[in-house]
This record gives sequence, C-alpha cells and structure tokens, in this order.
Amino acid sequence: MDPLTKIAYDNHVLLRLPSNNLKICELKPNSDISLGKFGAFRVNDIIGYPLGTTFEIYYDQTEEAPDRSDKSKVNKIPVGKLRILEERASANGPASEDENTPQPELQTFESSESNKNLINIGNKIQKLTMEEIEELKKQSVSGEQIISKMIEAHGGFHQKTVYSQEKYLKRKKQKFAKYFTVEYLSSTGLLHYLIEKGDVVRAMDMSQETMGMMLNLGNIRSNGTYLCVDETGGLLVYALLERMYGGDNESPATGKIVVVHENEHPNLDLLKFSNYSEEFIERHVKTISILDYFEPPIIEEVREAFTPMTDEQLKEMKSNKKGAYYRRLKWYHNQLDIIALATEIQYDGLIVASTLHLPTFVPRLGEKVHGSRPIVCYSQFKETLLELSHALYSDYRFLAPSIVETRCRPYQTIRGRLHPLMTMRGGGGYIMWCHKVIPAQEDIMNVKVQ
Amino acid sequence: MDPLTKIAYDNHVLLRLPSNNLKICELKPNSDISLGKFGAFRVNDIIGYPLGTTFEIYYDQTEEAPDRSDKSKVNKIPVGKLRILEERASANGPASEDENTPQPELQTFESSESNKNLINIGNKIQKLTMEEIEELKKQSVSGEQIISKMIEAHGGFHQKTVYSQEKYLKRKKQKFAKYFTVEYLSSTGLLHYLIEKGDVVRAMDMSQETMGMMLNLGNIRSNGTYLCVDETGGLLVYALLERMYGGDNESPATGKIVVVHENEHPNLDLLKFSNYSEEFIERHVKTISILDYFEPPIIEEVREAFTPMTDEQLKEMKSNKKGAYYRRLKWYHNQLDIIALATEIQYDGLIVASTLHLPTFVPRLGEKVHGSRPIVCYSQFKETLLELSHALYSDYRFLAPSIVETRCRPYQTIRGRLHPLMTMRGGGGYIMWCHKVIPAQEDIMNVKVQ
Amino acid sequence: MSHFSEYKDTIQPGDLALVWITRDNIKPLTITPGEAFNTRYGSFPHDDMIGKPYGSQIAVRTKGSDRFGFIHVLQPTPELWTLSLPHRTQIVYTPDSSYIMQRLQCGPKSRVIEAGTGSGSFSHAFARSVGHLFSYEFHEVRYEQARKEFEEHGLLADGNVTITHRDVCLDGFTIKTGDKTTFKLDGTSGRDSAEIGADAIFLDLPAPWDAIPHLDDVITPDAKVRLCCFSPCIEQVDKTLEVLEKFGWTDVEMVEIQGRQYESRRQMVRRLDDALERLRDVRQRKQQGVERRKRMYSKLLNNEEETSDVRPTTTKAQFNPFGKGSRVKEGDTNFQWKEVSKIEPEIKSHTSYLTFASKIMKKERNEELTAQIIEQHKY
Amino acid sequence: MSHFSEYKDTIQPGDLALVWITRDNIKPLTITPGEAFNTRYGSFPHDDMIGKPYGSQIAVRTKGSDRFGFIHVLQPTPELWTLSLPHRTQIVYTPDSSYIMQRLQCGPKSRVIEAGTGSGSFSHAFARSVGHLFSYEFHEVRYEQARKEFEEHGLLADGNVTITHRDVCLDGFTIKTGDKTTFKLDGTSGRDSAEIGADAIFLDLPAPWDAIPHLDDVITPDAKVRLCCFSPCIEQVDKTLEVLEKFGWTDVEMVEIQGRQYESRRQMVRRLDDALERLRDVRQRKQQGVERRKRMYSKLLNNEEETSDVRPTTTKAQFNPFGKGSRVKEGDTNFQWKEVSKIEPEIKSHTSYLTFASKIMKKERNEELTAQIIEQHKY
Repeated sequence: MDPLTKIAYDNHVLLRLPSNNLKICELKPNSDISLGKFGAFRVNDIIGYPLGTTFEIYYDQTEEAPDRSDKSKVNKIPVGKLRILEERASANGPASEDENTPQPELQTFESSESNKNLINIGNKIQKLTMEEIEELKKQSVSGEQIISKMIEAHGGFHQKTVYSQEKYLKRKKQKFAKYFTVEYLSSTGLLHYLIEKGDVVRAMDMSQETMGMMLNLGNIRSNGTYLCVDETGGLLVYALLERMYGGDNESPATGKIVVVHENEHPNLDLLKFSNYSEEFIERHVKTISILDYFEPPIIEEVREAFTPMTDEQLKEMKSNKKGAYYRRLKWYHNQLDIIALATEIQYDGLIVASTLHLPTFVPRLGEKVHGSRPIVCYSQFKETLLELSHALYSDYRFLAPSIVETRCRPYQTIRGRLHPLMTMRGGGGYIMWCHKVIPAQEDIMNVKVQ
Repeated sequence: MDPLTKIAYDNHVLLRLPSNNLKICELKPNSDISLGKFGAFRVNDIIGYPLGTTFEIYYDQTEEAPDRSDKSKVNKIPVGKLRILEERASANGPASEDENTPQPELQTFESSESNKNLINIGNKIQKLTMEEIEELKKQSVSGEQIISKMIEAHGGFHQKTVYSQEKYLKRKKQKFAKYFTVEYLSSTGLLHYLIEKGDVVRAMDMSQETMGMMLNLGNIRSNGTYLCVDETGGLLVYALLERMYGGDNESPATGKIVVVHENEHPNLDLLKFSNYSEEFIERHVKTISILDYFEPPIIEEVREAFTPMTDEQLKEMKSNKKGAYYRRLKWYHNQLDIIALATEIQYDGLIVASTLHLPTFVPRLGEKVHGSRPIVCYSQFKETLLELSHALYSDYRFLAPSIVETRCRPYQTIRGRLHPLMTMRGGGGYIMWCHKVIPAQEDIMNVKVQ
Repeated sequence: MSHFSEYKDTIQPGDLALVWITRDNIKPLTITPGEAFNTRYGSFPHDDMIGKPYGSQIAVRTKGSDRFGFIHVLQPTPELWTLSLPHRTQIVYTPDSSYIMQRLQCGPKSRVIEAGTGSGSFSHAFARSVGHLFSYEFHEVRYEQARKEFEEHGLLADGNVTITHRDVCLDGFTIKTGDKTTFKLDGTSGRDSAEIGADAIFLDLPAPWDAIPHLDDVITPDAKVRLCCFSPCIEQVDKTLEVLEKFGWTDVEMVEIQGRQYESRRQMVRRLDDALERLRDVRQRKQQGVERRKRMYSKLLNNEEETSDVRPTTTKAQFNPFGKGSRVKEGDTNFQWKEVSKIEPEIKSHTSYLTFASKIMKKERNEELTAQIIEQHKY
Repeated sequence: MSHFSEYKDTIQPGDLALVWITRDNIKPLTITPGEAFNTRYGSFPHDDMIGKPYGSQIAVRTKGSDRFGFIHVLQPTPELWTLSLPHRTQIVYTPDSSYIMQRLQCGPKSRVIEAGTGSGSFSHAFARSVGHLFSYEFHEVRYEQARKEFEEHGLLADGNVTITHRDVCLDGFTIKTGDKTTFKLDGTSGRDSAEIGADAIFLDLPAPWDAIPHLDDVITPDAKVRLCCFSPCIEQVDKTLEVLEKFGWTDVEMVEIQGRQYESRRQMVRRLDDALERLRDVRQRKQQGVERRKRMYSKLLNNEEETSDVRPTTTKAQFNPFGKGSRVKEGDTNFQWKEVSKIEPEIKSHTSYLTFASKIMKKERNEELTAQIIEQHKY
C-alpha cells in the first residue's frame, strides 16, 4: 500500500476538522484518536483509504453515549463508527449540501428578499437555550438533528434570506458536525498547521505562495546540492525535501540540503512530523553551524589530532579502548565532513530564511554558490531585503538582485455571489532573487553597461 | 450660463480624444481648435452644451477636403462640422456600439469559436496597403467608412472570434474616428492630463485615489485654513480648491490655503489652467517661503524700517515721490502678512507633498497646527514615510501616525468577459496620517498607555 | 450647532467629542459637567476636559499606582467617526468613500443622492463637502437611528442634509408631501415635491438595477450626472452593467479599491560577526573539553592509565549580543534596530466593487441664449 | 542531453545558454564555435565563452571606445526561460506557476496533465519537478513549435515529458496508437492507449468545462487528484464552478495571484536646514538691494537728491546643497541618500483566476489487503 496516496500505519497525517482546525497525528496501529467535541475514532478504521478521504463519526443509538454527568468519564470521548462523507462543507465553497437548502440562483438579490424585516435582537431569537442544546448534545448523536431542532426553534429563520439561512446552517454545522478529513502532510499543510496554531512567528510570517515561489525561483530539483538557512524550524527544509523527493524514502535522487545554522545546534524540529526515515534525512540533510562553515577546522590540525588506524592496528587494540577510539573516529569524520561542506562544494543554489543581518550574511554565503545558480532570500520585511539588494547590487558577483512579492487572494466561490473574501491575513513576506555570477576582470576597471 | 456645468467661453476645459489622449484648451471666442489627425472644430460650435458632451467632427463632401499635396496647407487642418455622439467607445467598456457587431453574450467561449485557425502573419492579412489607407484618409471624411473598407479587405476577419473582431474594430476606430469629449477640468482631470503627458514626476507619482484620500483624511472643508506644501506645481492646491469651492469664483466660503515653498518663489504653475479668477486665488491662496515661515521678519524691525503715513502726510507728499512710497507700503504690508501667516494662525490642517527630508520638516510645520486637526503627508516612497512616522511616534505632539495606501484596480467591463485589466501603471504613492495633539504635562514623566 | 462642520477651539459643555483611547478604541462622548468617562486606565472627569483645547491629552493617576492613564479628546471628523464605529457594522471605509467622492467630483455645488444611508458614516463625509445630500434608507429602524444621529450631530441643522425613509427600488427618489422625511416641503413654490436635481448618485443597495430606472426623475436634466454603485458580488456588477446600458448611462467603468494600513516597527539588527562571536565564545568553553578528550585519547594510545581528569564546570555564555530573544523590548537602545513596516494583521481584502457611469439627459444647448452670447463676443 | 535538467559547470559547444544583456533583454543562444553574439554594445565571440564556468561575465571592448560591453552567460532555468520570452506571448508567469505547482503538490511522483501547452514556459517548470508531464496542444502550429522546442531543450530525451496534438475539449485526453504525439506506445503492454493515471491537472483553456468531463478517463482512480483551471474572465470561473460540481469535484477554491516586483532606488536626503541655508544665501545677496532701497527711501523722505547708487552685480548662489537637480546621478557619494523601493512602472495587475478542486474517484480500500495489514499489526 503506497503511503503517499493511502492512509497508512505509522505515518503522520494532517486531520482537518469541521472547524477547519488542523491537527497532526501519527497513525499508531490499533490506537484511538480523539478529536474532542468532534468525537473519537479508531485508526484501524481509516487505514487503506485514499489520503484526502473525509469520514463522518457516528454513534449507534444502542451504543453508549458519552455520559457527561460521570466526571471520571468526562474527558474520555467514546470511539464512534465511521462512514465516508462525499464532501465536507468547504471554507469558501457552497455553504451547504443540505437538500433542504435551495441552491442559490444567480442574481437572487431582491429587496423584498433582503433582511429588511429582521431586527437583530441577538440570541433572544433562538428559543432553544444553551442548556437545552447541551442536553441535546448529551442525548443525541447526530449534529444534523441538533441543527434541525435549532432551526425549528429559531423564531426568525424564515425571515432570513436564503443566503443568511445558509450562513446560519454552515455556522451551526461547523459547531455540531462530527467529521474529519485525513490529508497527506504536505509542506503547505505543515505551514497551515503552524499558522492555524498561531505560530506565525515560527513560520516567519511566510505564506504558501511565497514558499512555493522560493522553490521555483531557487530552481530546486532532486539532483541539486543546496545551501540553506532555515530559521523556521525545518518548514523550509521540509518544503525543499517535498519538492525534491515527494515524500519518497526510496527516491534514487542524489540531491542534498546543507543547512547552516546560527546556534550551536540546528533547529529542524518540524521534521519530526515528516514521514522521511532518519536514515533518509541523514543522507540528504547535512547541518553545519555558521562558525564551522565560515571558520572550518584546518585539515592539518584534524589529522594531527587523530589518525585512523589500519585494520591490523585496530585488531590489536584492546576491546576496552575501542569505544573511545570509535568516538574519536566519529569526531574525525565529522570534522572532515565539516571541511567538505564548508570548502569543497560549489552549491547549486542558496535559499535563506533568516533574521540575521542579511547584507553581511548573504554575500558571504554566496561565495560558495556556483556561477549561474540562483540565490533566494526570504524576509518578513521588505525593508530588510531592500538593504540587502542595495548591498548585492554594488557587488559584481551578484546579478540583478530584485525584490519580488506574491500574494494570493482567495474568493468566496458560491455561484451567484462571487467576490474576494472580505478579510484575510496580512503579511506573507518578500523574496530577494538574484543569480551568482563571475565578474570579468575588465569589470573591475569599468562601469557596467547595464 | 453656468460655466461649471456648461461649455463656456474663456474657460479651460479638458478634451478627451478617441485615443483617450487628453488636451487642455482655453475656449477663446470665435477661435478654432485643431486636434491634428482627429480634425479641427470651431469653439463657437460647442459653447452652451453641457460639459461632458461628445462631439463628432465630420466634413460634408461638398466642403473642401484637406489637400495634402498642397504643402502650404499641409499643417492646416480644415475645420469640420460637429454632431453630438451618444457615446464614445470607452477605454474599458464595450468595445463598440456598432450595430453590425453583435453584442457578446455571457459565456461565448467555445473552442470552435476560438482563434484556432488564425495564424498571425502580421500585416499581410490586411490587403489594403498603408498607401491606400492614406489615400482614403485624403479622400474620405468618415472614419467609419475607412474602417468598413479595411474590414472588407481583411482576409482573416471572419476567422476571428467576435471578441477579436471587436478588438480590431476598437483599435481601428481609435485610429480613424474623429470625435472628442469636452470635460470639466477637475483635479483628477488635471492629474490624468499630467500622467498622460508623461509628467508623472511632476505629479510626484500620485494617483487619483491617493489624492482623493488626502482630501478626506485632511478633513478639507470650505471654511478651514490649511498649511500646505505642494511640490506638484499646484496640482495638490488645485485639488484642495476644487474640494473647497467647486470651481465657484463667487463662493462665499472663507477658507484659505497657505502654501509654504522651498524656493524663493512658489511654483503653482498648474493653476494657470484653472478657471478661478486671479482675485479669487489671491484671496484664498497665500504663499510664503520656508525661510520667511520659519524665520519671519521681526515686527519691530519692519516698523523701524517703514511707517505708513497719515492721509495728511500723504497729501503733502510730492507726486513724483508717491510711486516709491507705495512700493514701500506694499513691502510693509507684505512683511506684516508674512508675520501673520508664520506666527498668528493656528492651522486647521497640514497637507504636505514634498521631497524634503520629512522627519526634519514635518514636525516643525506641525507646530502651528491646532490640536485635534489632521496632518496628512504624501510621499512617493513608503520608506520615507516610515522614517517620518518613527520620528513622529516618539514626539508626543503627534497622535498615532500611520501609513496608509490606497490602490484602484480597474476592470474590463465587457459583459461576459469581466476581469481586472491585465496591466496597469504601478506607483501611486503613500500617505502618512496623524493628528496634532497637546500632551499633558504628566506625560513627560510617564509612559503612554497606548 | 454642528459638531462636525465648525472648527472648534476648546472643549465646551454639550460638545460631541471623540475620546481616543487606542487606535482601535475610539468612543463618542457628549461633554457634560459633573460626569466622568470611565476606562480601565481610570476615570476621566469631563470637567478636566472643559476649557482645554481640542486635541488635549488628559491624564489621571491610575488607582493605587504611580502611573498615569491617558486619553486624547478630539473633535469628530467623518473619518474619525468612521473609525469609532463598531467593525461589525456595514461601513463604507475611507479608501472607498474618498475615492468615490473624488470620482463624483463632490464639492459645494454638488447635489448628491445616497441610498441607502446604512450606518451613516459616508453621509458624514458627503455632508462635509456637498451642497445638498439626499439620503434614503428603506429600513425603518435604521432610518430612525440615522435621523436621530444626524440631528444630534448637527447635520440637519446645517441645512445641507435630508434623510428620507424609502424603498427606492420600489418607489423611486421623489420626495412628496406626506413622506417620512426631514426634507421641508414648503407649499410656497407651488410644487408638492422636492426639487432634487442631483448630479451625483451613490447606490449602496443589494439591487441597484431596480433603483437606476427611477433616477431620470430626479437627476439634473442638462448637466453631466455621475453615478456610483457599491456592490460586493460580481454578479451584481454584471446585472448593473446591463441596466446601465439599457437606461442610457455611459462611460461605464468598474474598479476595486484596495486600502492598506501599515504599522511602523523595528527589527533588531543582528550582525553575522556578532553571531559568530557568540559561537566562538561557546566553542572556547567547549575547547577545554575537547583538549581533555584529546589528552585522554593520547594517554589511551600510549597505554597510560586514565587519570581522574576533573571535568571543569562550564561557565554560562557571557557574550550575548542579541539579548534574551523575545524579552528585549522593541527599540531598546542597547541594541541596533532597523525600521520596518508591517501590514495590519487582518486586511480588508474586499469591500465592494464600484461601478461608475455618467449620463447627460439633454445634450442640447439653449440656442437662443447661445446665439446672444456668441453675438456679444463677435469681434 | 537536457540543457535544463543537469547542473552544468562550464559552457560547452552545443549548449543552449541564456545571454543576460539587461533585465528585460535575455536571449537564448546555442554555443557554436566560431560564431559571435552581437549586441549594440559589441560582438561577443562564442569562443570567449567556451570553457568558462556558467555565470561568467564576458567583456568586449566596444568599438572606437575605451569602454567595455558586458554580458552574462547563464544556464537556462524554467524561470529565466520565462523571462526571456517575448512579453506579447501568452505566458504563465512565475508567481502563478509556482503557486499552482505548490497547490498541486508537484514532486517526482506527480503525473501531470497540462492543456494547452501554449508557449511551453510552464511545461519547463513542470518538467523540472514532476514524474511525468502530459502536455496537450490543440493548435497544430503551436504543437509543432513546442514539440521542436522540447526536443531541442532535451525535455523529451529526459523521458518525463510528452506532448500530444489534441483538442481535449472535443476528444479528451486518452492517447492512442496513431495519435500525433511524442508518447511512445509500445505494443508489449497489451494496451493500445497510454497509462496516464494523472494526479495533477492544469487546464489553461478558454472552455475548461468542456474538458473536465473527459478527465475521469485519465486520472488515477484511487488517490486524491488535484485540478487547477486558469481563466482570465470571471464568467469562465462561474461556468467552471458549475461543471466541477456536476462532475463530483470538491474542495473548490478560487484565488487570484498578484505578483509584484520592486526596483531598489535611492532618494536624495534633502534636509530642511540645508534648504533654509540655501534661502538665507539668496536672501543675503538680496539684502544689499533691500538696504539700498531703504537708503533711497530715507533720502527721498529727507528730500535728499537721489545719488547714482551703483546697483551691485548679484553674484550667483554659491550654496547648493542638493546639486543641480536631475543632473545629480542617483547614489552620487557627494550627497546623502535614502534607500527606497519602487514598484515596477507597469504591473501585471491580472493574469487569470485560478480555480482549484480535487477529486477522489474511489473512496474505498482494498478490504482484503487492509485486513492482512491490520492482522500483522495486532499486538
């Protein structure tokens, strides 16, 4: 069973709840997953279905309903049964698939159909009290049923326009419906998960469209070796990995990502959610601190400090000393790796998402980028990139630095009522893009023609 | 006849040509106005019609057609007759009102109706040569007729989609049609005139929407006294005048604009196009250099230098000396005016469009702004206003400086093919907006709550 | 007396003022001697405000603290009034309203129709600039609210604003005797309906196409009239375009206005050299350990016995060029900062589509009058 | 050998290179010994390029001048290729194409349908990342041009791109023996049609709704399939939405992408004090005149005779803190400058609306296989 297209054991997946909240889960065999007020389900019931499938949780009347009066059980959500839902109510899509709700026709705006006679008196119009609704929740199992009862009890429902009715239904459905969609954990999914959790700072305010554009402007391919700074905790590296390997642990591609980090240890914590094996990540993602990168160990000193033994020497070594030897050997290889990463590679691209002062950082990182390869630098602020691009502009090793911006503007896609969403999140960041070049000698004495 | 709504003698008006080029003309009685290839007309033929009317220029066959072989007459466009056009082909509106062109229906996109079979071979498909067209222009008088002949001679016209046909027609109509619209010279019109002439720099890259927003944020009313810096050569002052007086020389309103200028003499050249009388402008627009404003003459020194004479004294003065006395008297009043403008007025608003370093300029200009009155500052660049707003933010006399931006995005309004225009002019500038306030004494020792 | 139309110098009893607490919290206040304005920062007596110039900052010592709470007392303007309205209300915001006013060429000679009144925020902006505003509201409760507000704000007393309760889609714009309106119809003119003669129209209606056919009755017949329809959905625009064409409106253009606001912020300048220096500091401290391990390994190779090499206690890093991360206050002068701008966290990505058009009912001239004028100007 | 898919070190004969002249002038070039690349700055022999690393700047002395002309020789990437295309061509630009690829989750396992091929610029970006690209073009001339270009660029040789001449709206996506296509149908599989199994679809067609019904034949049946329609007009979106719903596509979302590019510029810092100083300089020179006039006036009053006071020649202003206006070069180090950004003069305000949707044909699992797996994992 292909874990890239099917729901499979031990994989991390993204669960989309009716509220459009996101949750990352590891699918442990035989375990249960609780979605709080949206119910709970058994992992075994979902594996094998295509990723992207939406399941509804339901409870037979015969089954034990959650008994909220029993305090010991109040936090234990009972596991329900699952059935496939054909479509979830999408965020910007049709408000409802309910057959009782007439599909809106094009241009149904008539003043006689407006909310003219509806005076907002807040919750008073809903004759069902919160207590009664809570009671229904305890007894009933289907969100649909609660909603029907609420509509019956809603004094002004029939004075609402079709549109208002749908809005009301959608809001209530999101509140009472029990369903979830199991999605593949894409880099976009991971980003949305962070944003939705309020961790915009971690994602450096990056938007999906900016992330996608960095991958294309960086000419990311599965056979490249990329120098990367990633202050997002691994989001950017994950995006590169996904573009290079598409989640495939068996990929034969040879590309590498060399992550230069500011602190003593790298922070790629978010990779823990990925489904790449540890070996795979070790093979394709190398990390090195800025100090090691800019001031790598000197090969002579390393050799002076340690010489690997020949097989014969090793055989003669006492076994109680071998542990120390191998630790030392590991250090030795590590030092050689560092030297290689810092001095021997001509990189196929430089991808930076860092809050360090870019005009001092990026030109130095750019030294080891091969001619004609792109440099892509992210910042939350345009002003930072402006300073960078001025610095790069006067450095002839960098061709035509430019600042680019991309913004996605989503629409409400209800037919007959098409318009851009009224509000959206600001931010999303900016990109500086240029190419590494090799100036001609003549250039030093002359003015660029461009 | 109301010169604000009707085409009137001696007024400046804006002429919109078929190419959508703009032209400012003064309507001298009995004169002719030439529109080059679009023909020429007589001013007397248009006065009295409502501003906004579109006229077509036509030539009777009996009349003498322009004889281009006669070199002496080659630059003299013959004056045509006029008739009212119901509608001009608008820039983004329906491509054509021609009855022969079917109105596009919603969703006419069918692949069978696409340009599939049309291969672009440039001008070869038009069997009418440039020479033949030139010949037609010489003989014929109606653009419509030339276009019809061109369509007849167009080998691929019927292979085009309805849409392409319309586009073709529209392009050709703009090229051969002879009509013009006489518009009131609004501040927006003046701005468009500058932009269209390529004088974006003079307009400081300002857009109509930014200009309009400055007027509203500045709370411009006909009874206010505004301090203004205008590096656009009078465009901004004209916008203020229009909002305050609506072109009405007889307005009883008492508002004033005090223009502080950087050079020895003010540059409000664009006001020459306005229809305000000189007296009106003198009454409502005062100018003062930054040096006079910030270092006004000292009243004692002015009085020491000159004392106006009493009527008796004046009577006794020899007439040959009176000229010198009155010149000196004018200087004296001028100095008093300067002192009043620089020291005695609490301004109702500060409106700035200047390329001087704003963080040093605006706080000093703001000193004489009355509490609670808005300060509105334009810049082509956001970075400039960012620096300004940081400077103002740490100065407790300015409340909540914020940078605002407004952008207008025009659409193609052909029904069935609605979409935003594919390209538009960048730029438009930014606005810093804040209010002048009077800090409490306690504030000096304490942190703002906000 | 209008609280909006006259520039006022000092705060006086009976004034309608706006209290600026924060950018997102601006409250209207009628200045009343003896009363107090309460915020969570303290209670501000109106008497502390009276007599002070508008724009004054007012301070009160917060209870049980040595600190002060501050507010600013401002004279209302249409723009500040708009900011003070609750966001859930349907409001035409300043980027749209200012553009519309500019496009409709609003000035002291303009006669403007606005339908519907809605929250009344745009009415205030129109009222500031135009000769007369005819506002129409079909929702009776909202009509009453707006009428009361216009009265309290002095807009009706200024004489250039009238509001009428009307479903303009059904019943058009003509104001007649007996209508529920603030328009004063005096019998003296011999007419029983108001002389409207509008030259600028703003329709903020769900179905502007039902109202457009009624406009010919009330627009000025012999001058250019400008119209703007404010519609959230593109299908409304489409239907509006159809009707505009049918009823002879020309120069049709549709636009969107995108207003953005930026915050001024500072980002710490963290230089590579400082970051490297910090790591060197860490490395140095670790070096001791490395040296020690190297010695141990040498001893091992030389078959010496492992000595009880005392592991040195690593001292905490001393070099900390960037402070303790998020605990550094933005702008702290111990660090270097770069000025940056940040767009507001939630942007108004769409308000409505604005469809503009114009119309001249009679493209004619008074030939007799014109002939006279031409005659006067003959050489 | 693909000129796009392998990272190349040095410029070699036969390579397809891109010559960067200016930002708006990038030209493709096949490196040919003995030939020269001509620009108005000079003629650049290919032999000067061969053997140099990619990215090298090449200089030639411009004729009859001591100055040099420069170009940069770059290895093509899909993005640079897109920039090199003439702007009048219909191109899917990088802000759109990169967003679409991200939304369609393009990676080495993706099997992508693109219809139509158009200028082929997006095909290059797809080809870089995806497992297989099935491109369709209905216009025969454009099909031939694209096929030739893909071949020359090495895309076909790389084996993951095929292009088919087809009106997909009429005839669907299935590739059969006898079709005009670069797809190699070997008889061995026992099928006479290609196994497409697409999981990502990009439709850049005037009438995507005619193509959508044909998709079920070629999309992978048991995984999530993602679709993007690229349509300039809103009415096309509306019709697409209708058909998507009818044919069981879900998660429908429509967006617009707005790409912007900024130029880095400098604005002269012109301080108030300098401006004042300049005026003081002017005033001082005039002061002499004023003094003179004052003296004259005094004499006049005192009935003295006017002396032939010699009018002093005004010397030209010496203090000129801002240079001679537009003649100062931006960035001239004699002046102080502020870094500013300027949006490109003409922006692409609209490309197309992007309508996304997804579909899972069979929401089932292989119950037998699943049971086995569950059994294996029982505690």
